[in-house]
Amino acid sequence: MSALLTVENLGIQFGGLKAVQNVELYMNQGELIGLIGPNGAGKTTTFNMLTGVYSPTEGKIMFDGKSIGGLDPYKVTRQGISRTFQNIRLFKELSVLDNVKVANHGLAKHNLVSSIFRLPSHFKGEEKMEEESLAFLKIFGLDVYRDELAKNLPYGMQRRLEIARALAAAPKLLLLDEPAAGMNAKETHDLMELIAFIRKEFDLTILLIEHDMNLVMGICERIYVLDHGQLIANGTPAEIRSNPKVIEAYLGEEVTE
Amino acid sequence: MEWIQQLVNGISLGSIYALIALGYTMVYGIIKLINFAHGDVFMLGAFIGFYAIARWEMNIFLALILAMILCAVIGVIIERVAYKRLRNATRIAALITAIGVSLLIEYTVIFFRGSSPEAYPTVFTTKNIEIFGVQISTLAIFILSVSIFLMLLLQFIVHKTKIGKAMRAVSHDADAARLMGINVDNTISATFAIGSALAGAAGVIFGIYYTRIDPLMGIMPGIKAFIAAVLGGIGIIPGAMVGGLFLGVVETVVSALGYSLWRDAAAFVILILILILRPAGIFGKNTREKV
Amino acid sequence: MKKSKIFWGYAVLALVIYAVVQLLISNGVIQNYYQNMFIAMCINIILAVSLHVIIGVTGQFSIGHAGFLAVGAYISAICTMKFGMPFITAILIGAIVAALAGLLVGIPSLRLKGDYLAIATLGFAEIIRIVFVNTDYVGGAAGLQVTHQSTWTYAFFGVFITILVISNFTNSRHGRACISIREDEIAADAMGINTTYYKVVAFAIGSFFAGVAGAIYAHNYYIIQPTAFGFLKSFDILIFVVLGGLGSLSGSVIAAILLTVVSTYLQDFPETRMIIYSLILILVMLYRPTGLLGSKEITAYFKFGKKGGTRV
Amino acid sequence: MLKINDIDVFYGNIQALKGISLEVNEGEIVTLIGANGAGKSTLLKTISGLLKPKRGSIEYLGSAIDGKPAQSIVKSGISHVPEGRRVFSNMSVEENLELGAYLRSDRDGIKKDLAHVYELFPRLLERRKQLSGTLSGGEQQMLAMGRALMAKPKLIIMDEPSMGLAPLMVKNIFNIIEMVNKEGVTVLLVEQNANMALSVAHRAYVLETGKIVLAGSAKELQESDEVRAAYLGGL
Amino acid sequence: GCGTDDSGSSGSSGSGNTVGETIKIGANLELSGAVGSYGSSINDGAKLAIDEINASGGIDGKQIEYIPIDNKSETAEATSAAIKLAEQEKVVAMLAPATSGNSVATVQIANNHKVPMVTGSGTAPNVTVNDDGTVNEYAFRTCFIDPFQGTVAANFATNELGAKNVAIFADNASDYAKGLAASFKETITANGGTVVTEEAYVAKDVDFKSQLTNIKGKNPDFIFIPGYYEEVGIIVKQAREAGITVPLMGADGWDSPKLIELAGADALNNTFITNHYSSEDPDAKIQDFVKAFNDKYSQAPNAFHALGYDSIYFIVDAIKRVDGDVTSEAVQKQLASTKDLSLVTGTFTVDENHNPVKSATVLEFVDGKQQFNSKVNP
Ligand SMILES: Nc1ncnc2c1ncn2[C@@H]1O[C@H](COP(=O)(O)OP(=O)(O)OP(=O)(O)O)[C@@H](O)[C@H]1O
Ligand SMILES: Nc1ncnc2c1ncn2[C@@H]1O[C@H](COP(=O)(O)OP(=O)(O)OP(=O)(O)O)[C@@H](O)[C@H]1O
Ligand SMILES: [Mg+2]
Ligand SMILES: [Mg+2]
Repeated sequence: MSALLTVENLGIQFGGLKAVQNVELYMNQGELIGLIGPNGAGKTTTFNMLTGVYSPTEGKIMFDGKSIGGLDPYKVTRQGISRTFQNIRLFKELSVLDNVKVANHGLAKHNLVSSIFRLPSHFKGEEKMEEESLAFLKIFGLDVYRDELAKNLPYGMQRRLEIARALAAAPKLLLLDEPAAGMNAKETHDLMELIAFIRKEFDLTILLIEHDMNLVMGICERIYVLDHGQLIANGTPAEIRSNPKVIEAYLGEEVTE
Repeated sequence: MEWIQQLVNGISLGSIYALIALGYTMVYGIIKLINFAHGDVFMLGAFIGFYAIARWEMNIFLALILAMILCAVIGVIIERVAYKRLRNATRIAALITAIGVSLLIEYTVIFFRGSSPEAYPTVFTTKNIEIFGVQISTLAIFILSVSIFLMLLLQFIVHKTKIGKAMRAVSHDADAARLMGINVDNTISATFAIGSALAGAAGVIFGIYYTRIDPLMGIMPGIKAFIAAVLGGIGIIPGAMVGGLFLGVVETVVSALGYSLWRDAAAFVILILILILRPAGIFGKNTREKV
Repeated sequence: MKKSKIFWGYAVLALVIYAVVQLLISNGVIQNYYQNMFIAMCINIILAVSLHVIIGVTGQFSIGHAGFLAVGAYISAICTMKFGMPFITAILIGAIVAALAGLLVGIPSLRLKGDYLAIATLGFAEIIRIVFVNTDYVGGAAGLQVTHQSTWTYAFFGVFITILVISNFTNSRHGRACISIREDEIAADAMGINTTYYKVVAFAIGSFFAGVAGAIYAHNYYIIQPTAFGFLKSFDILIFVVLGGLGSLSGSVIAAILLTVVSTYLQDFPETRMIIYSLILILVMLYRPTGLLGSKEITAYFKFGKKGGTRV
Repeated sequence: MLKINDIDVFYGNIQALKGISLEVNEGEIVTLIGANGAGKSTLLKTISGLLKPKRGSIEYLGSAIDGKPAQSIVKSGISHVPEGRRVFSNMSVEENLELGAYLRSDRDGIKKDLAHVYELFPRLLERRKQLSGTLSGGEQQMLAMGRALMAKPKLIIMDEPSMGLAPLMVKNIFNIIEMVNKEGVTVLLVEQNANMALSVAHRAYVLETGKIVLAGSAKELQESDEVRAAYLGGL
Repeated sequence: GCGTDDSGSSGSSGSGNTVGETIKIGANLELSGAVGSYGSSINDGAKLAIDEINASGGIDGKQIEYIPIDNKSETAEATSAAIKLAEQEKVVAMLAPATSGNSVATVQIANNHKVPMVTGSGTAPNVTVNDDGTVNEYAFRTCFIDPFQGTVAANFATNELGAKNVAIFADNASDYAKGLAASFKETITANGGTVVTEEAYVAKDVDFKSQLTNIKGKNPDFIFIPGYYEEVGIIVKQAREAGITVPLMGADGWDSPKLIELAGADALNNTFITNHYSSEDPDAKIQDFVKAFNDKYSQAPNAFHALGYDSIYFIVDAIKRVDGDVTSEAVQKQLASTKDLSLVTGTFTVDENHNPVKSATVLEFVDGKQQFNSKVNP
C-alpha cells in the first residue's frame, strides 16, 4: 500500500537561514504520528510547507498521489489537508458557528449568483452548512457557545474550536500544531481522548507537533524528530525515548511516564 | 544640458518632499498612525515663520527655531488630545481622527485669517550657481543639505540614543516597553515633538523657497510625504529621504517630457509598480508573516 | 423558513417608505429641496454600503472609492449625453465599467496589505481622475454637462438593490469567506478559502455599486468635473463607513444619512461649518472609536436576550 | 516583601480578580498555579502596574505601589517577564537586553550584568546581533528572562516561562529560575506546568476563577488530592 | 430635464419669487473647500456693496437681506444651495458660484425656478449660452467671457510687443485658463505668430521649474500665462530666476495685491495683464471703492472683490428699474435690458447672450505698480 503522504528531500531557506533541509517522511492512511524537536527546529515551518503557506525551495511533497508542493494553501486544503495553528488563529469577530462554517465553505456548492438572488439552492446550501457545522460543534461540546464570538471563548475552548474548524474542511490528513500548549495536565489528558476519538470517528490520519511528552508518547504510533531543520530520528515512542541523539538535543534525559 | 538642469530641478523639489516625509515617517514608524495632520502642522510652521519674519521682524534662524518649538508643542497637544485615547483603537479609527484634526487645523486657520495666500518676504537673495550652464540655486543646495543632515540626525537618534531605543521598543510593544520602565506616554510625545518640529522647519523652508503659503498648502505635500514614506518603506528614515527624492525626480522628468498634466498620475503609476514588485517599499524588508 | 420571512419583511417595509415619499413628492408636499437632499442621501448610502463591502466586510483598506464613483459618473454620462442611451442602460454600463476598474484595482490588493494597499488604491483613484482631466472628449477640467434625470425613484431603487445585494452577499458562505479574510487571511486560506478570488469579488461588487452611485450622481448635478472626485471625496466615503462602525452595514447607512443631513444643515454656517464638522468627527471617534454601531447591526439592538444574532 | 491585600481587578465590566490576597517573602520562590483564565496573568499585570486594582492594596517593601505607573514600579525593583515573551522582535538580542536596563545609568554595573546574563544564557551570547524575532521560542524565553534580570530586580515575576518549550528547555529554564533565586532574587512564578513549578517553589497558591482557593507550602500542595486531580493530571 | 424639474417648476415657485418685507438676495458661493478663497473674495465684495446700499436706505426704503450659502466648492452642494435659495429662501436674485463649473450646475435650477443668477467670475461661455446656442434666460455675469480676454492679449502681443514666437503656460485644471489659452492661440496664429510651445500646470502647484526650463529651451519672445495670481506669482518669480526675461502676460486672474508680494516687484517688470479696471485709475468710483474696501477689510481689493461688489450693484440696479411688483421674473427682464451701467469694473451693456459688453484695460506692472497702458473695446 502506498503512503498517503510522502515527503522527499524537503527544504526551505529564509534569506541565509536553512530552516528545514533534507526532510524525508511518509505517513500511511490512518496513522497518528508525532513531530517533535527543540524550539526553532523547523516543525511549524514543515507544517507551513505541507499546507502551502510557504513554498518549499527544495524537495517534493506527494499527497494522495498528487504533488502539492508550492500549491496555494486553499488548494491544499481542498486536496484534503487541514491544520490548526500554534498561536491560535480563530476568526475572532465571528461566532463560533460561523468559524466552523467558513471551513465548511469548500464543501458547499451554491454559487455567488444564487446567494445574491436568494435562489432556492442558496437556502438549501446554507441549511446544509449549518447542519454539518453544528454537528462538529456537538462533537466538541461547543454547541452551547454557537452564537458566542470566538474571541470570547475560554482558552481551552478556543483550542478545541480550532480543531473543530479544521475538521469541518473535511481533511484526510489533519495537522495539529501544539494542541496542548497552555493546557494543564488534566486538560491535556482530555485532549488526548478527544484526538483518539476524532481519529476513529473521521478515519483521519494525524500529524501532530507537541512538546508535552506525556501526550506524544502516549498516543503517537511513530515519531519524527527534527533538530536544526534536519531529521535526526524516526521511530516508535520507545525507540525515540531511548535514542541518545534525541535525548541530547531534546529530551534532556530519558522520559519516564 | 537641459536634462541635467531638469535633474537638478527634480532633486531640489524632491528634497522638499523628503524634508516633510522625514517627520512623517518618524511618527508613522513609531505609532503606526497615518498622521494626516502632519501636512497641517507643516502649514502652521510656515505661518508661524511668516509672522515671525514679516510681522515680528525676527531673523530667519530665530523664526525657524520658533516655528520648530511651537510646532513641537502643537504636535504634542494634538497627540495628547486627539490620538492618545485611540491608541488601542483600530488604526482606521485613528486615521479618521487624523483627517478630522487636519480639517480642524485648516479651517481654524481660515476662520482667523481667511483663506487667501501669504507671500513670504525675501530673506535671502537667492543666488544661482552656474555649473556648465546648469543653474543651481544656493537655496536648493541648502535644502538638500538640511534634509540629508536631518536624516542622519534622525537615524542617529532612533538607532543610537536611549530615547530612540525607547521609541522603537514602544513601537513594537507598548506594554512590554512599560515593563522595561519606559514611560510610554512621554516617549510618544517625544516622537510627536520631533516629528512636528521637523514639519515646522519644513514649513518655514518651504515658505522661503516657494514664497507662497496658504491654509490649505499642507494637503498636497502631506499626501506626497505619505507617498514618499510608503515608497521608501514605512518607518524607515533613509527610505523617506530616498522616496522623497525619487518622487521629486519622477515628477520633474515627467513634466520635462511635456506631460506635466500627467505628472501626479505618473508618480502614482510608478509608486504602484514599485509596490507590486516590492510590497513593503524600496527599503522595507519583505518579511512574510511568521505563522 | 424564518430567515426568508424576515427578509421579505424588510423588503416590504422599504417599498412602503418609497411609495409614501413618492406620493408626497407628487403632491408637492415634499419640495424640490428635500427631494434633492433625499437623492444626495441615497447616493451617499450607496457609496457607503459599497465601500463597506470592501473595507468593513473583506478588510481591504481601500481609500480610493471616489475613483469608482468617477468611472460610473463619466461612463454613464457619456452613454446618455454622447450616445443618447436611456438612463437605465447608462446606469448599468457605468456600473459595469466601474466594476471592471474595481477588478483592476483588486489585483494589487492580492499583493499589498494595509497602508501599502491604501496608498495604491488612493493612487488608482487619482490616476482615474487625472485621466478624465486630460480627456477632452469629456470636457477635461471644465467637465461634462449632463441632463438632469435622477429622481427619487432611481435613487431609492439604487439604494434598495445595493443593500439587498450586499446584505445577501454578506449573509452567505461567500460573505463569510470575505469576513474570514478580514479576520485572518492566513487562517482563511488554510481553511480552503480562495482569498484571491474573494478579494477581487469584493472589489468588483463594491465598485459596481459605486458606479451606480456615480451614474445617479452625474445625472443629478447637471455637470461633472474631475475635481469632484479627488481624494477628499474618497475620505468622505471612508468617513461614512468608519463612523457608522466598521463591519456594520446599517451603521454605514446611518452614518451616511446623518452626515448628509449635518452637511446640508451646515451650509448656512460657512465660516464655521468645517470646524464643526471636524469636531464632530473627532469627538465621535474619541468617544466611540468603534463607530456608532461598532460591528453590530442595528437589528441586534432590537433583539433582546439573544446574543450575536444574524448579521445583516 | 510583597503583600497583596484583597484586590479586585476589572476588564471593563468583567471582574477578573475577586478579593485576592497573597504574600511573597524575601528570598522565596512562590508559585501561582491555576487553570486557563483563572486570572494569573491579570494578577501579575496588576503587580507590575499595567493594570490598576479597583479595590485593595499592594505593598512592596513596606510602601504602597498599587496605582503607580509601571515605570516607577520597575524602578523600585520589580521585573516582570510577561506571558508570551514579548521580546522586541525587530531589535537585536543585545538591544533587548540594553532596554532591560533602561532605567539604570550605572554604565559599569550594566556591563557587568550583561556579562552575567550571557554567562547564564550562553546561547544569547552566540546570537547577540541577531534580531530577536527570529529566535526560537526557547531562546526568546531566555531573552525575556535575561532582559528582566538586566533591571537588577529584587523581585522577579514570571508568567508561564515554560509555555511552548521543549522538555530540555523547560528543565533549563527551571534550573535558571532556581539559580537566579539563589543569587538573591525573590521569584513569583506563574505556571501551567504545576509539577515543575511545585518542585522548585517554596510556597504556592492555587487560583480559580479570580479567587485564591488553596495556599500552602509547595510540598503540601503537591500532595493534596485536590491539586493532583485538577492540575497534576490526576494520575 | 424630466420628472423632477417639472414638478419643481410647476410648484409654488412657478412664477418666480416676490419681494416681502425685505429684498432677499442670495449668494451661492465657494466659501470653503478647494477654491474657498475665490468665493470668499466675492462674498466680501458683495457684503461691502450690500452694506453701502442698506446704509443709504436700501431700495425704495426696503432693506436688502443678503443670504450667503457655502457650497464647499462642490457641484453637488452648489446645486442644493441653489435650490435652497430659490425655493426655500425665495430670493429675487442670487449670486452664482465663482467657478464656471459650479455655475453651470445651477443654471437649470435658476431657469426652472425663474430666479436670475449672476456670476462674478464664471467666465466660461456655456454658463449663459448652451452648446446648442440657446441662451439660459436666467443666467448672467459681470465678468468677461474667456475668448474676449484671450483675443485682447493676443492682439496686444502682436501689435504692441511685436511678439512672433510665443509660448503658452496655462493652468490646465482650470477651465478659465484653458479657455483663455485657446482663444489666445487662435488669435495669435491668425495674426501670423507661432506658438513654439505649450506647457501646462495644475492649480496648487508650487514648483514650475521643470516646465520653465522647457519653455526657456524654446526661446520664445513672449509668454502668455493665463491663471490665477496664487500660482502666477510664483511662476513669474521662478521664470525670472531661471533667466527668462521676455515679456509675460496674463489676464484678470492676475489681479491681486498678493501678486506683487509673491513675485516681487522686480520680477514683475515687463509683465502685462488685461483687466476690467485699474485700481490706480483716478476715477472717483474706483477710488471710492478701493478706499471703502480698504477701510472695511484693511486690504487692497483684487478682481474677485471688485466683481462681487459689482454683481450686487448690477442686481440692485435691475431691481430698482422694476415697475410694479418686484418679482424674480421682473428682475430677470431688467437684468437682460441693462444698458450702460457704470460700475467699478467698467461700464457695460448686457448683450443678447447675457454677457456684459465692456472694454478691457491693458495694464503694465512697473516697479510693483499697475500702470495703465491701453484700453481695448470689444
Ligand atoms: N517567515 C520566516 N522568516 C524567517 N525565518 C523564519 C520564518 N519562519 C520561520 N523562520 C525560522 O525558521 C526556524 C524554524 O522555525 P519554526 O517555527 O518552524 O520552529 P518550530 O520547530 O516550530 O519551533 P517551536 O517549537 O518553538 O514552535 C526558526 O529559526 C525561525 O526563526
Ligand atoms: N484584555 C482583556 N479584556 C477582557 N477580559 C480579559 C482581558 N484579559 C483577560 N481577560 C479575562 O480575564 C480573565 C483572567 O485572564 P488571565 O489572562 O489573567 O488568565 P490566566 O490565568 O493568566 O490564564 P492563562 O493560563 O490562559 O494565561 C479571563 O476570563 C480572561 O478572559
Ligand atoms: Mg512551532
Ligand atoms: Mg496567563
